[in-house]
Amino acid sequence: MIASLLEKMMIATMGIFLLGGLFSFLFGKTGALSRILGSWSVILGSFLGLGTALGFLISQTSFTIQFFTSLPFPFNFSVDFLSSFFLFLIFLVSLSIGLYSLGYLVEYEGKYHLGVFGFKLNLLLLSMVFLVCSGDGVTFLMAWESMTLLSYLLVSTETDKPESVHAGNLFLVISHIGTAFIFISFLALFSFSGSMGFSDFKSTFQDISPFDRNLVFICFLIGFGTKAGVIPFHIWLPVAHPAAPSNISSLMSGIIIKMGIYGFARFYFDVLGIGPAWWGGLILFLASISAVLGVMYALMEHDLKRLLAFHSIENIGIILIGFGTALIFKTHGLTSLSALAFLAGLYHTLNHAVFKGLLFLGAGAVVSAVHSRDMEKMGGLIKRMPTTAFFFLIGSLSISALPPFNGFISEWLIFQSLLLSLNLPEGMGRILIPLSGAMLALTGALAAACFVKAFGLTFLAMPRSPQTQQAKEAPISMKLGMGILAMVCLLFGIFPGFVIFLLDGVVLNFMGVHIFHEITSSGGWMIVPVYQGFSSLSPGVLLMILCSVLLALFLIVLIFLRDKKITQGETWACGIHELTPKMEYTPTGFSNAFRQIFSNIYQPRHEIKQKGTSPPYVTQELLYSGEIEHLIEKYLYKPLLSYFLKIGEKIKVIQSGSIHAYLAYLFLTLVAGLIYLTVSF
Amino acid sequence: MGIILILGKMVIVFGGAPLLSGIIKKLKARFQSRKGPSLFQPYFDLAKRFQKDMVISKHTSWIFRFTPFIVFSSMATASLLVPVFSTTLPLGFSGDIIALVYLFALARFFTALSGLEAGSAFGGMGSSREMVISALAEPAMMLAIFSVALSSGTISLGPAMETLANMGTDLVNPAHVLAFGALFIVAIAETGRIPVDNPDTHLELTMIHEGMLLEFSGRGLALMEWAAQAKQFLFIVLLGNLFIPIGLAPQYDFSEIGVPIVFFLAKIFFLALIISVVESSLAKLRFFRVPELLGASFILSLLALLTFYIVKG
Amino acid sequence: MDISDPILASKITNLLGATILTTTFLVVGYRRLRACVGAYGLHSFLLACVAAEVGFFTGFVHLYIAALLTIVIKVIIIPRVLNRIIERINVKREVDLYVNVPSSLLISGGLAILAYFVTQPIAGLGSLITRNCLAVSIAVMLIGLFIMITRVQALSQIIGLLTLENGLFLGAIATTYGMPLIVEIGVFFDVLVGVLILVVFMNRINQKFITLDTKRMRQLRG
Amino acid sequence: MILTLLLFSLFITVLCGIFRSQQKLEAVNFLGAGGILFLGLNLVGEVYQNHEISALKGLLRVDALGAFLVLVISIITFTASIYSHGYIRSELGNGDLGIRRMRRYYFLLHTFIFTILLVAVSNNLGILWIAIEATTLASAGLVGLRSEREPLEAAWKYMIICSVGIAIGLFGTVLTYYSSVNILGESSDALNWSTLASISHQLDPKVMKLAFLFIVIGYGTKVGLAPMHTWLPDAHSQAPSPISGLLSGVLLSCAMYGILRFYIITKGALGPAYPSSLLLMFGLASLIMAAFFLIIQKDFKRMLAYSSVEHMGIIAVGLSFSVPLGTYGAMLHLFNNAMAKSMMFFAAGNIVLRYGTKEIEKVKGLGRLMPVTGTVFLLGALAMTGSPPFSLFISELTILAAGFSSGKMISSLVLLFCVVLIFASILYYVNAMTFGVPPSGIQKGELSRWSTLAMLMNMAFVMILGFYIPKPLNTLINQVVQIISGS
Repeated sequence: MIASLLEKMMIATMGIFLLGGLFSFLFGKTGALSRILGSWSVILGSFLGLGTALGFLISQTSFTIQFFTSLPFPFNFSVDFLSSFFLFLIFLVSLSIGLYSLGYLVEYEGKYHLGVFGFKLNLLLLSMVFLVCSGDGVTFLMAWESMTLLSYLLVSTETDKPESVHAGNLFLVISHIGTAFIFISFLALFSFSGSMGFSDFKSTFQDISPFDRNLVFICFLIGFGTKAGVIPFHIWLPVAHPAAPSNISSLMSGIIIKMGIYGFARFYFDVLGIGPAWWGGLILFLASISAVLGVMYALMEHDLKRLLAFHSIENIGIILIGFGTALIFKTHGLTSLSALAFLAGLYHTLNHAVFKGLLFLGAGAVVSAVHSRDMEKMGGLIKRMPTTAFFFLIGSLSISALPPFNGFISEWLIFQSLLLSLNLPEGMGRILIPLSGAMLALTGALAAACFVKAFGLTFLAMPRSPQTQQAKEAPISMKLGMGILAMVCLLFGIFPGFVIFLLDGVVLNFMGVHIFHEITSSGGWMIVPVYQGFSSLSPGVLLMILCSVLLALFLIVLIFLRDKKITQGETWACGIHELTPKMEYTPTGFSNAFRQIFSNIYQPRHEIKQKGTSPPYVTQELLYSGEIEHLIEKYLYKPLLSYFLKIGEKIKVIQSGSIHAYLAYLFLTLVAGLIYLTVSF
Repeated sequence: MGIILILGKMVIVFGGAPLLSGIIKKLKARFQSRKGPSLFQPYFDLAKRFQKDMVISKHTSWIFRFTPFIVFSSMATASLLVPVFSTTLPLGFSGDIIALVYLFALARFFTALSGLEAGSAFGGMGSSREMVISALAEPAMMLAIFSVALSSGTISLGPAMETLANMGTDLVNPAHVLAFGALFIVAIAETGRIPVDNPDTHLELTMIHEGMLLEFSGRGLALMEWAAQAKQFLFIVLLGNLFIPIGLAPQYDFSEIGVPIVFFLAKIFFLALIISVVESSLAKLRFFRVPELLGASFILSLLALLTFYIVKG
Repeated sequence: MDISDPILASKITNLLGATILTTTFLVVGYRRLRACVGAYGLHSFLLACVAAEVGFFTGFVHLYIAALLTIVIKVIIIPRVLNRIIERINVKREVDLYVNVPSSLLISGGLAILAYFVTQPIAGLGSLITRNCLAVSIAVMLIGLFIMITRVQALSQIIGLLTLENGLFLGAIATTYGMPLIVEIGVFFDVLVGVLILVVFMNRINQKFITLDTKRMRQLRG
Repeated sequence: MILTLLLFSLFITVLCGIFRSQQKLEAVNFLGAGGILFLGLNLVGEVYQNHEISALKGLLRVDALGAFLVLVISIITFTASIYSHGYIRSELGNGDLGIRRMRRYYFLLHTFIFTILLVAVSNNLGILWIAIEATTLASAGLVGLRSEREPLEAAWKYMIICSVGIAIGLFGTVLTYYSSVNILGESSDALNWSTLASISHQLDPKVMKLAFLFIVIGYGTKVGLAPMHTWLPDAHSQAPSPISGLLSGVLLSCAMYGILRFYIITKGALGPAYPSSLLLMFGLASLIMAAFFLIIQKDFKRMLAYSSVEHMGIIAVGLSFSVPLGTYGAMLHLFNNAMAKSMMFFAAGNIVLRYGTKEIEKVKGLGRLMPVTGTVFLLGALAMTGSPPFSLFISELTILAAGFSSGKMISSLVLLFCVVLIFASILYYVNAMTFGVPPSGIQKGELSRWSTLAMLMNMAFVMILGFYIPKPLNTLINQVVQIISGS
C-alpha cells in the first residue's frame, strides 16, 4: 500500500523533472518564463522527491522495475536504502538550489538560453535519480554518463568565456576516462557473472580470482575517485566547479561529487564483499592525502569559488577516511566498528552536501553582487549583505566542524572510529589510522584557518574595491534557498539521532548492524559509539549549556553594565589618522605564513616589480605577484599529455601524402602475409 | 544538586584562572629577582576593565560585539568537561576530549574573526598566526589523545583519569612521559606563552593573541582575557590530572574533599613552576621557528604511540 | 602427335607462362614509357594466347571469348589510349625511379621466388594443365604492384595496375580455366571503365598540377 | 522484389543521365530516395518473413545479412539524397558548383547508389566483386567532382589504391573459386555464396587460408583497415559532404560485408581461429592508428574519416571475438556507425559551407551561429566516441562484454584504451568548435531545412537506439548473427 504510493510519488517526481525541463525548453527562449518554469519544476520535483525519499527511509520499503528489455542488457530501476538516502541528499540540496535559481538566474536573462539551461538542469536531476536507483551496470553507466554530459553542458553555459569552455572540456574528458575505469570493472564482473545486474555481481564475486578482484577494486577506485575528486584524480574539480554558474557549482560540489561516494558505498560495502586489508589502507592513505592537500591548496586561493572547490576535495578526503577505516575494520571482522565508520562517512557526505551547497550559494550571491570572484577585491560585505553574510558564517562554522553545527558531529564520529582502532588485533592499521587521525586534525585546523580567511576577508572590515562598495543584498528567493540549508546545518548538528535513524536501514542491509541502537542512547539525544564508556557526545546538552551561559552573560551585561556606554571610534593605526583599505590585511597576506611554513609543498614563486622613477630607490608603486605549484599536475598530468602529443607528431610521417608509400604499405602487408603463410604451411 | 555542582565547577575554573596567572607572574618575577605584582593583580585588572566604557572600531560588525560572549561561554562549557577534583562529572556524558578541543576551536575561530574585524594589520597578523599555530599544534595533540586513549581505553576525561589513576605504577612508562611532553608543548602553544607567544606584551609586532585583542576594550577585553586565563587553567588542570592522576576523588563527597584539593593545588603549583621556569629561561622563538618546536611535540607523541605498541607488543 | 595430350598442353602453357613472366620483367626494365606500354601490350597478347590455348585444349568456349576480349581491350584499346596520353604530355621517360632498374629486376626475381614457394603447397590440387601458372600469376601481380611503387609517373602506375590485373587474369585461367563468363565480362568492363576514368583524371591532373609526376601530389597529409 | 529494387535504382540513374534541368533532377532525386527507401524496406520485410529470397538463378540473393545491409543502405541513401538537395542548392547558390557539375553529381550519386545496392543483393562472389569495384569507379568520380588540386589528388589516390586492393581481393575470390571448383567442378554456381557456404567444410583449408589473406588485405583496403587505410582520410575529407556521409556510412559497411561473406566461408573451412586472428590484427591496428592520428588532427572532416577507420576497426575486433554476443555487437555497431557517421558528415558539410573552411581552429562558436547543426555536431561527436546514452555506446558495450567474457581481456582493454583516447582528442576539438565566440562576418542560421531535416532523421536513430532497439531490428540482427556464427 505505502510502497505503491511511494512508487507513484517517485514516478511523479521524475515526471515533474522531465516535463519541467521540456516546458522550460519550449516556452520562452531566453526570457523569464523559462527561468520560472525551470526553477519551479526543480523546486516542486525536489519537494515531492524529498517526501518520497523520507517515506522510503522511514517506512523502510524498496522496489525494483525492469524496462527496455529488448536491449542486449535490460535496464533495472531499483530503490533500496542507500538509493533512498542519496535521493534524500539530492533533493534536500536541489530544493534550495531551485529556490535560489529563481532569483539567481535573473542576471542570465537575455544573455544565455535559459530554456536550454532549465532543460539541462532538470534532466541532470533526473539522471541522478536514475543513477542512484540503477540496479545494473548498463543503467548505471547510462545515467552516470548522462549526468556527466549534462553537467559538462551546464559548466560551459557561459559559452563566450574561454575559461568555462576549457573547464567544461577538461571536466568532460577526465570524467570520461574515469568512467572507462568503472566500465572495466563492470566488464570484469560481467565476465564472471554473465549478467550486468548488481545482485549477480554480488553473488558471484566471491568466486573470482584475487587478481581480478583487485583489478575490479582498483578500477572502481580510480573511476569513482575521479568523479569524487580524490587526489590524484582531482585536477578537473578546481577548474570546473568555479567556472560554472554558482547554482550549478553548488549542485556539483553539493551533489554530483557525492555520486562518486555513492559508487564507493554501493560497491565497496555491498557488492565487493570483504577484501584484503590493503584495500582499506589504500583508501585511507589517498583520503588523508586528499584531505590535507585539498585544504592546503584551498588556503592559497583567493578566488572564492576555487577555494570552496578545493574544500570539496578536502571533505571528500574526510568522508573517505571514514570509509577506509570502515573497510579496515570490515576486513578484521569488527563489524559494528566498521558500521560506525561507514555511518560516519555517510553522515559527513550528507553534511558536506548541505554546507558546501550553502557555501557555494553564498559565494554565488557575493560574486553576482561584486561581479568578481577575487577575494582581494572584497571585504566589508557584512554591512552590505548581512543575511548572506550570516548564512555564509553558518556554513563556515559547519565546514570547520565547530559545535553546534553538523560538520562537528560527523567529524566527531570519524574521530571516534579512528580512535577505536585501538581494538584492531594487529596490522598496519594500528599505525596508519592514528596517523590519518593526525592528518584529519591538521585538516580540521587548516579548514578553520581557511574559513577565517574566507569569511573574515570577504565580509569583514572595509571593502577593498569600488564595486564591492556598491554591492547589494541578494533577492529574497536566494536568501530563502540559503536559509533552508543553513537551518539544516544547525538541525543536523543538534539532532544527530535523526540522521542516524535515517541511515539505520542503509547500514543494516549492508552490514547487518542496527547502528541506531548500537551508538545512540536516550532516544538519539546522546551518541555512545559502540563501546559503553569509551566516549559520549550530547550536542543538544552542549548547546544548552552554551546558550544558558550566553543568556546569563547577556542578562548580567543588561542588568549590571547598562550604564557603561559604547562609543564608535577609528581603528588604531599606529597614529595614522584614517585607516585606509590599503592598510588592511589581504588574503595573500593572511595565507603568507602558511606559504612560508609549507613552502616545500607549495613551491611558491613570487616576484616584486618596482615602478619607480630614477633614482631607483624612489618607489612610486610596488607590484607583488606570486603563484604556487600544483604538484600533481606538474609531475603527473603535464608529462603524460606531452608524451601522447609527441607520439602523435611522430606517427604523422606514416600519412606523408606519398602514394608510393601507401602502396608500399599495402605491398609489404601482402608480402608479409604471404611469407607468414609459406612458413606456416 | 547537579546544578550546584555545575555552577561550582564554573566558579572554581573562572575563579581560579586569574589566580593561576597571578601565580605564574609572581613566580616569574621571583626568578627575575623582582618583587612582582600581587597574586591577585589579575582580579583587579578584570574588575577595572568591567568598570570601563567601551570604544569600538567603526569598521566592526555584530560579530565583534558578540565574540567575547561566545568565547567566554564556550570556555565555560569546556570547563564542564574537565575534571578538577573528581573524576565524575555532572555533565561528563555530554562530551569527550574531542568535544573539548572543538570548543576551544570555536572560541579561537571567533577570536580570529574579531581580530580581522577592525581591519588593522595587527589584528590580521594576529589571527593569521594564531590559526597557523593551532593548525600545527592540532596533529600533535591528536596523537597525544590517541596514546591516552590507548593507555586508558577511553577518551571521556572522567573515566580516562579514573583508569589512569588506578594503573598506579604502570603509569610510569615511556609512552606516558612522552605523551606528557608532547601535550605540554601543545599547551604552551595553545595558551600563547613563551617561547611561542608572549602574553605580557602589547604593541609588539610579533604579538599573536594580544594582537587579536588589540581593539577590545572595557568588558569585551575583560571577558576575552578572563576566557584566555580560563583556557590556560583548563589546560594546566588537564595536564595535571591526566599525567599525574593521583588524589582525584572518585565522586563528589564534600566530607573528604580536602585531600583532592591539596593534591590539586600541589599539581597546579608544580606545573606553574615548570612554566615559569621555562618562560624565564627561554627567549621567545622567531615565529618561523615555532613549527620546529611543534614538530618536536608531534614526534614526541608519535614516539609515545609507537613505544606503547612496542611495550604492549 | 595427339593434340589433346595434357602433357603437351601443360608444356605449352608453362612455356607461355614463362614468357609472360619475362615480359613482366621487360615492363620493369624499360624506362621509356612507350616501351612500357608496348611491353604491356605484348604481355596482354601472351595472356590472350594462354587463354586461347587453354580454351583449345579444354574446349571451354568462354575462354575464346575471354581471349578475344583481351585482344580487343588490352592489346588494342588501352595501349592506344595510353600512347595518346604519352603524346599529349611532355614526359617521355621515367626520370627518377625510387629503385633503380637493376635492383628492381633483382627484387622482382625475389618476388617470383616467393610466389613459387607460396603456391607450392596448393598447386598440387587437381590436375589442371595450367597449375604451374599460378606461381607465375602471383609473381606477376606482386611485380605489378612493385612497379606501381617504384615508378613516379602516373602513367606507369596505371601500367603497373594493368600488369597486376593481367597477373590476376592469368591466375583465374591457371586455377580454374577462367571465371564464369558473366563474371569475366564484368571484370573486363570494370577494367576498361577504370582505365578510362583514370585517363580522364590524368588529363585533369595534368591541367591542374602541370605534371603527371605523382611525387608532386602531396597536399593531403596527416 | 530484388530485381524491382535494382531496376528502379537503375531507372533513376538513367533518368538522372537524361534530364538536364535542375528542377527535374531534384524531383528525380527525391523520387529515387523515397522509392529506394520504400522498396528497400519492403525487401527487408520480405526477407524478414521468409528468411531469404533470390533471383536470376541464384545470382542475386538476399538473406538476413544482405537485408540488414539493404536496410542500412536504404535509410542512409534516403537521408543522403535529402541532404544533397539542400547541400547542392546552397553550393549552386554560392557558385562553388556549376550546373554541369550538378548534373554529373546527381548522375554519379545514383550510379553509386545502384552499385551499392548491387553489392548488398549479389550472391555470386564474382558479381559481388564487380559491384564493389564499380562502387569505387562511381564514387571516385564523386570524390573528384570539384576539379581542384586536393580533390583530384584524393580521387587519384582513392582510385589507384582501391583498384589495387580490389584486384587483390579478386585474386582471393579466384582462389576461393578454385577450391570450390575442385569439389563442384566447372559450374556457374560454384561461385555462389550460398553454395560455397553449404560446402564450406569440404573446401581445401590451405587454399582458403591463402584466399582469405588476399580477401582481407584486398577488401580490407576498401574497408579502410590499417595499414591499407591511407586513402580513406583523403577521399572522405575531399568528397562533397553528402558523399562523405555515404562513403563512411554505407560504402565501408559494404566492403565489410564482402569480408564477412568470405569470413563465414573461411570459418566453415578451417575454423574461426585463423580468420579471427587476421581480423583482430587488422582491427587493432586500425584502432591504434586512428587513435594517434586523431590526437593531432587539424581538419574536422579528416577527423571524422579517421573516426570511421576506428569504427571499422571496432567492428573487425567485434567479429574477431567470434562469439554470438560479439557478432551481435559488431552488426549493431555497423548500423549505428552508419547513422552517426553520415549524420556527422552532414553536419560537417553545413559547417564547411557556412565557415568556408575545414580547419578546426577557424571554426568557433558553432552553437551560436547554427544552433541545430552545433547541437547535432556536439551530440554526434559524443555518440561517435561511444559515450552513453547514445546507440554506439550500447554496441561498443556489447562488443567489449563479448571480449571480456570470451577471455580476450588484453585486446578488449586495448580497444577501450583507444576509444577513450579518441574520445579525449575528438571532444577536445569539437568542444573548441562548438563553443566560444564565432568569428565576425559570418551570417547566422541554418543552411537549409532539407539538410537540417536529414541530420535530425539520423539523430533520431542515434538517440533512440541508445535506449531501445525495436523488436524487428533485434530479430533481424539475431538472424544475421545466426548466419555469421553458422548455427
